[in-house]
Amino acid sequence: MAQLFRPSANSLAKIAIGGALILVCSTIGIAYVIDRGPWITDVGVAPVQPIYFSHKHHVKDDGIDCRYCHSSVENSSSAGIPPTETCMSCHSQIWNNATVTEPIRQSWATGKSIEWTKVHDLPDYVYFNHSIHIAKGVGCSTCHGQINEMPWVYKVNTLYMNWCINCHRNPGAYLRPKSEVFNMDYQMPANQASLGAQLVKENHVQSLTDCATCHR
Amino acid sequence: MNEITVFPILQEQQQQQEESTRQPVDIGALREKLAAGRGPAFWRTLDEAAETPELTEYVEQEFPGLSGQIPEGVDRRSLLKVMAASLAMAGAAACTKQPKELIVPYVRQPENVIPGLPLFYATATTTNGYARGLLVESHLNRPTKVEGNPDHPASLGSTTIYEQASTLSLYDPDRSQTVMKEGRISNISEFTGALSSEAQSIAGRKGEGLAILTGATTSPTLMAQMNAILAQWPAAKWYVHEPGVNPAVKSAANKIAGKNAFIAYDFSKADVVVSLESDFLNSGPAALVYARQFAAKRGIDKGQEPVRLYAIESSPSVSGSLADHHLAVKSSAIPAIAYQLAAKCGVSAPAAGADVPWVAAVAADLQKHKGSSIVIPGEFQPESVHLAAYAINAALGNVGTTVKLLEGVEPEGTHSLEDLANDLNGGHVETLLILAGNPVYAAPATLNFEGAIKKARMVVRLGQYFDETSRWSHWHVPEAHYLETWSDARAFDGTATIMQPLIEPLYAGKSVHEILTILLAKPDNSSHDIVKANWQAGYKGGDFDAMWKTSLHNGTVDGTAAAVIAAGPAVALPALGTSEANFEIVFRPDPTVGDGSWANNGWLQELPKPQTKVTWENTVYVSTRDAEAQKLSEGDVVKITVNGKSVTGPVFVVPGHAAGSATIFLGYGRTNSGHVGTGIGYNAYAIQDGATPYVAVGAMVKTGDKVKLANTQEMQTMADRAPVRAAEWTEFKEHPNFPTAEEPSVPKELTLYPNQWTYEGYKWGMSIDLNICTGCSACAIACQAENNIAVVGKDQVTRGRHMHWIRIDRYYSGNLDTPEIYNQPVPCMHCENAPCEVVCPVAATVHSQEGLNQMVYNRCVGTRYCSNNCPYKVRRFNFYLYSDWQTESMWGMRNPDVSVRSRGVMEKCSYCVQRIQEAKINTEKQGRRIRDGEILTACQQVCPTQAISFGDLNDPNAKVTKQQALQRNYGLLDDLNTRPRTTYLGYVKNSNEALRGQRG
Amino acid sequence: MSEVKLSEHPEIHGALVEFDTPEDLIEACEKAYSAGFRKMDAYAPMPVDGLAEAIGYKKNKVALCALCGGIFGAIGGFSLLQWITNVAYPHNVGGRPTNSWPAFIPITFECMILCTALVGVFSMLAMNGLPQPYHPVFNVEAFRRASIDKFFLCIESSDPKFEPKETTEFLESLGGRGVEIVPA
Amino acid sequence: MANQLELEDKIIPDPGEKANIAPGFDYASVTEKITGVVYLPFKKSPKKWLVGIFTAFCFVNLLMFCIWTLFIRGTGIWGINIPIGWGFAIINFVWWIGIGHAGTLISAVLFLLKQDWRTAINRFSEAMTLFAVACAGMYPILHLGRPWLFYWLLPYPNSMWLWPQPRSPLEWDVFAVSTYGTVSIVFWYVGLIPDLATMRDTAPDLWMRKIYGLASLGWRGSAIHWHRYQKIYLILAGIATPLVLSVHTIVSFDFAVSVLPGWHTTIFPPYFVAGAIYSGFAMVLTLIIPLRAWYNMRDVLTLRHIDSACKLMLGTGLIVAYGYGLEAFFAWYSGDKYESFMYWNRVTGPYWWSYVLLIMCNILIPQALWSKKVRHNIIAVWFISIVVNIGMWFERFVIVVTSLHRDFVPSSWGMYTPTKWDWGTYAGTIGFFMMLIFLFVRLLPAISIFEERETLHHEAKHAAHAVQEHA
Repeated sequence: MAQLFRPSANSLAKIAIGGALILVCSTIGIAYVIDRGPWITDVGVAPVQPIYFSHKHHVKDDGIDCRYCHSSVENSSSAGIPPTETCMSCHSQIWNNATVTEPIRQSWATGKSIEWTKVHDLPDYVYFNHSIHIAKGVGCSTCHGQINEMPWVYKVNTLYMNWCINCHRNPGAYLRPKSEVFNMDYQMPANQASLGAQLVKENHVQSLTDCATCHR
Repeated sequence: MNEITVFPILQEQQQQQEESTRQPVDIGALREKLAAGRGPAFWRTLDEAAETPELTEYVEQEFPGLSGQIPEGVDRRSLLKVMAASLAMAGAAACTKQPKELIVPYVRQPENVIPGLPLFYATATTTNGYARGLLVESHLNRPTKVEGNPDHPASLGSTTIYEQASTLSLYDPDRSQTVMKEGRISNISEFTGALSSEAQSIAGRKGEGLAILTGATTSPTLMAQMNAILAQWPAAKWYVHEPGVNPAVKSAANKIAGKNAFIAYDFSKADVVVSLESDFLNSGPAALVYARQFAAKRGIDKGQEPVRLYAIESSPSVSGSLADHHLAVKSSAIPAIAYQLAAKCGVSAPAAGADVPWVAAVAADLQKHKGSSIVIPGEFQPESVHLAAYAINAALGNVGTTVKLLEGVEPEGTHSLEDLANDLNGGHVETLLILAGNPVYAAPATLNFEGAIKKARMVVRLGQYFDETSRWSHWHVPEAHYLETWSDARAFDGTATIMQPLIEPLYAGKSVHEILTILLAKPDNSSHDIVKANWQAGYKGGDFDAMWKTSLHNGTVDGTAAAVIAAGPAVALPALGTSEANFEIVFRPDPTVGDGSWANNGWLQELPKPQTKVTWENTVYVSTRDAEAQKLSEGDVVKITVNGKSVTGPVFVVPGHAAGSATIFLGYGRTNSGHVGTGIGYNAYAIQDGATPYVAVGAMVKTGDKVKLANTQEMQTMADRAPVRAAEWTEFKEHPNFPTAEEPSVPKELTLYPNQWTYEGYKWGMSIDLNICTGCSACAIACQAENNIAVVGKDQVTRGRHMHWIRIDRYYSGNLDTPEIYNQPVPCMHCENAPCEVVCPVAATVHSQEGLNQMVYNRCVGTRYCSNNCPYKVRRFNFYLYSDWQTESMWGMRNPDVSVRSRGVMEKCSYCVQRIQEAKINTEKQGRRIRDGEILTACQQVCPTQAISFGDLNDPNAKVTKQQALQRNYGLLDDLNTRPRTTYLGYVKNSNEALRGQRG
Repeated sequence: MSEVKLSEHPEIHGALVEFDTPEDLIEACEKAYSAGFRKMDAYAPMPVDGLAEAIGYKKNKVALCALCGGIFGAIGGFSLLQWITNVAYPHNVGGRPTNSWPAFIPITFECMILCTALVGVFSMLAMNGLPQPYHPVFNVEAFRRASIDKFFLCIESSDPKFEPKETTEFLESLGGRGVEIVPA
Repeated sequence: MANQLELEDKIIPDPGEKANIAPGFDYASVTEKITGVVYLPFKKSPKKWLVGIFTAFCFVNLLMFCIWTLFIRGTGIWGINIPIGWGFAIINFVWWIGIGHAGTLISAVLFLLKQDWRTAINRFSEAMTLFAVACAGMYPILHLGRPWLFYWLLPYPNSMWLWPQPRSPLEWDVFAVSTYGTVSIVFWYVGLIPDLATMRDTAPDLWMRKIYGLASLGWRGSAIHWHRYQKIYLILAGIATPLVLSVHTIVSFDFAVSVLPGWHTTIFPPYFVAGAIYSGFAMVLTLIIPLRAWYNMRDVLTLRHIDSACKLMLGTGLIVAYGYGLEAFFAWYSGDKYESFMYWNRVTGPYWWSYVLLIMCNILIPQALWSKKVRHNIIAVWFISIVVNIGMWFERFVIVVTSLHRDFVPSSWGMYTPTKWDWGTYAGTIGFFMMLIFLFVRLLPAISIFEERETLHHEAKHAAHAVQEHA
């Protein structure tokens, strides 16, 4: 009988099978990479803020303590975003007619809040509490990175659940002495292992991986 | 001629009213009021509040399908639904990008307001004029939860269902939002002008024709203002109307004392209590105190004999459900019984009817307990019963020990609603100020108040809703909610509380003080000024500001308690008329929506009524005998007729209800009550007779129609099972372990699996004492308020989809006429071997290290397998999007510490895990363990009798540990080896041998 | 030793003969085999017992592959579950131990079945060199009925003993019909 | 090639209960007979087929509408509530899965048992299995509160570090049903390959030949291929048999693993499997009886097949009856108050009618099959097969609803009333199923051709032997 297919069909058939497999795998792979990449996680992406406010300048150059602005970080779930008042406490004196600080004066005059864009944003069903982490010796920079080096603040961690769990399973690996919590340039010592173990004991740090720790 | 002008307006009024209710509230304004609410901790709720497109999208990505569905019948959101579904599909694509969210900090951050830390303020609310002290939780100046004030003599830390539900009323979008002049939107200054000029003419008439109608009140400031007005205009008249209050109570007390007085009881000293149809544990200004004292006396675990309660009532009340002996008689027969009892206790009483043998035994028991017994008359019984009860107490020497006469704190010389109706009809009223209540709806039909009100030239109405009365008023002024304004009130024992606002009025509401001050020609005084000035004027001591501050802080004003007074000359008991009716109709305020003022409160509407578990409508309670006679079954519609007027309503056959009597309930059949309360149930006021308002001769006829009741519990008996385990006091003394005597609990080692889980840290557990649970349902509604539990509506309840995390099961046993009544609150049992967890395919419900049965909404995919496999059926499922994500004003109400659930997820009691976590964080920061009593679950905190205790089972001194160690402790269905963490204490009743068996 | 002569008749795939019944075919195959032919194939529209053996086919590895698949599936499935419950995220589920092995049996079993089937079938196809839409034998018009009602024997040119002429004669001697040279 | 189907008016007689196939068939004509159905020009399709597939298509649209509404509004549109958290969705899931068991059983178990009569119906019932499983597979996803998150039931690495919970029978279902689906497809396709080759070589026009050619993977009937083919076919049959048992066992675990009286019982696995086969054969009969009439195939789908299927139904039906009996016995013998109440409630409670229907349809009526007369009365058999299908649906209804609606705590007892959406979805899946069946008989050989050839071959052999012994 006459052939229905050319000899090449044989190789084509086999290539098609292989190709299909490769296609499926690569699609999954690419999707995964995108999902974990900055486009989705915003890691390393600094959003534009209403005011060109440089943490680098205020923290590193001027040496202002975190708690001067984020005043409730030690006793509340929320670190607190400074009210315009706080800005004005300095900027009524210095740079009090610079264009950069104009929005502050605007807000102060009109009583209208400055609307910042949220950088570190957890889903609504996640209940995070700053104060307890501070109390147990988790440094600011452990999660937020070296803010003091950031002109525009950006996320250095995904804040995904697996990232949280990673520390909650083994807090010792990330703890620092309470005195160092607000030290932005803190580097983990070589003996972190032993230090961590000791801090865990001293500060009664537990490994909390219950759902209800964060989800209520 | 007024009718003529009013009538055409009405059409517009209705339209206007509908529009104004349809218009969404001005969230801008709300935001202004809530300026504080812009703090960071608020991101969660407020940005929901700011429902930006980004948010909706964001919400979709985090809770796909969130805005997916709301209960059937609401069409205006269909677009949203479609959107939701498509977004939901989008949500399926695992990787989704978080949208931009804003942080809106303060401009000037108020003192002591710290984002993320709630503040508690002491204030009070009034029920029928009497104060109940509260502590109100405020998140960034939004009141979110009401608790009782432990230091307040009328609260002791507990509340009733109404205080709990009041937060929902505060944020109710149906509240009237603008001043209305003859149905058209007006403004407050225009009104002030109008009333001021009216004041001129009133002054000209020396107050002639000025009528002021208020509710029952104990507010010193209000009384001062009224007195000032009456002083400057002697001809003006003050009328008081409170549909839920029987004036006989007051008049009897006054007669006995010979002056303004209040009769208070002390149950902490009572061994025998006879209730003449009194619901003393659940209603009345001192109910919470009585409940606490009664429960303490009923405690049996220290070996003392518990108090014995005889309940004589026509239909089983909340208090009656704890009675050791229960006599079901017609309400109209109770005066006679009271007199018989009086006679048997040595009071000279006119002969009254045939002897009821039962009474003799009760009298004997009372005689045995002279000085340590109480005969308490019913709130809705005539004066004769109150006089008789006091006489009996006096004869038994209870006065001074268990019964006290206190100085009255209510105003004297006020007039009644009947007087007002007469004056109106007589044309004596030109200007009518209705400062409380809703008389057009809530007046006995015989007064025809709707007709009367039209006779006044100017009717000013202050009210939270544009309701039936507002429609007939020339001026309607939105009233400020008690959480929005300054005022003051006194408790039953005289203790005064200065009520402070938690939030600026959401809808520019005015307080009664601010209206009256216009008549006093000081229109600009704010409530704060008025109240403070009044206290300052009356203050004798030194530093007023210090006193003011401490009073606000404590929620009570020192040295305001009323003095105990001596009785006046003994009052002879009046002869009884031919009281007992052949067939009587008993009128009572509804167990949940009261006299109708709560009709628009979804929580109260959906709260199962204590006796029947029916929601969303009022039924007609009939006895089993009358039901048999007329072949009535649940849901059969009957026609109730009282002298010519009639209403129709569905019956509910109540075991233990008196034969020849039907109980109907006020508070329903509202025609202008907003989206929730309008047009459900029948209006009992429509057949109420002003002469005999609480019990009337009437008739009941079956119509043949049948309706399906939204009933959350269909099975009435325990079906040969023993969810509730009860014993006689005598048995209990021999077998303290009676609950587990028959079915000993399963040995712990009886398992295939080695138990690898030891709960070393905290080990949470709960114990519920069935012996003192009255079934008042405060726990259910407190839970709803604390945990953002959604209201699902009548249709969904009818389909068996109500959402309460803690339900109060009610079982009958014994005979039909006088059955035993048991209440059993059922929250999640947090079983250690939880059947629900094993069957969840996505680990959305798992155990915590502390033994909590955690339900993780955001992981749940909604297989409902857990609920099927839960032997206690305590799990609740969001079949639709029940949580209201659309109504702006509701966003402010939610508890920011609890996720608002989306469609398609399971939810259930969490032991108030948010409170546990908060306590743990605080104590961890202080480096110590949580102390017993430091965590109170919402249900535990509100419980008037303290029947619920919660705590750490690893703490040997914790109350819960001790209770679970008691021998009458048992676990529900623990023969399934689920090892529940919530256990019960068996029910022990202390019946009188002489009557044993007669109570059934 | 086959590869030695492969290139001898590149234009020819082999010689094909047609039979009416499977019995004739088997007989012919045995003859051809005893005549020393090795590189040949028999075609039938349905499985015929003994046919493959007749042309000298012995070891069938499909079963072995399937077995390996099954073992892999079972072990893989069970260890996945153990890893999930003990390592990845240990939960207290209803008081059951993290290693609730009895509960893991159903899934383990299903994984075993699934892998057995897939590995088995794919190995079968692979060994058969399928898919192979083009094959020289299709060049022969009569071969169309190989999938309907006729039975064929084809001695391939790669066989060392293959000589177009002799082989054709030999095939004719087998009593078959319509002997044809199959062009490659 | 005179196409048998052109003489459709002339009814071809049934060769009776002894014959697997009418006499006079040879390899070629049986091929022609079976492929003829597929090659029949569209215009010549039987009216009944056209009407049937159109009706089915309408129901598929109904299904789509119901699913759309479900996704927009939520599972609340169904009659489910607390306590009855599972309703039609799970009832239908189990029902379809049950039906889906006959195929694999016939092709696998009967193959292992060398039941030659299976050849005529195995291809068809395998197809039926696939379609039934497709219908069944829909429900577990649809019944989720948040169906778009169904993939959370699959073990895949995610940013939450969360995995499925493998103690849950629902998780077992995920694996069981997907495995069953996959293996059934593979089994079915492997069986199809040689016939696809046949169609490649016999199809009337070129594009058909090319399509079938691709599908047949270039099968050419080489002896060695056949050898490996038979081996894997045997293996597949070998593993499909325990698989088919395991699948319905696991489905029964959905109930048996729970604590509910009426669910928590050890009899479930065997009696579910028996029930599955029971309903499966019923469905096979329900479908092939009309088909063999429409396509005039009484000569290949003979009384023999129907007769044997009836006997199997009778047998499995009795096992099911035994199951019901044991449930009653347990209720009494266990002395457990919840168990005994559950059973009492089943029989006398508000859903007593469903239990009565169940007994009628599954136990009483099918007993008629004892009589040869009934077994040989095609109409009667067809009627009974439908009755059994209904009965088996009610079995699941009784198990799901009557056990849930009154369990342990009397206060939370409730009632279940299906809504129009429940019925719509159910009818929709039936339509979906029928449409697939109609397409199948039109596009693929509904009877395994090469196995029919084998049958002919064997019968020829037997005949030869007989002759020899005679001599």
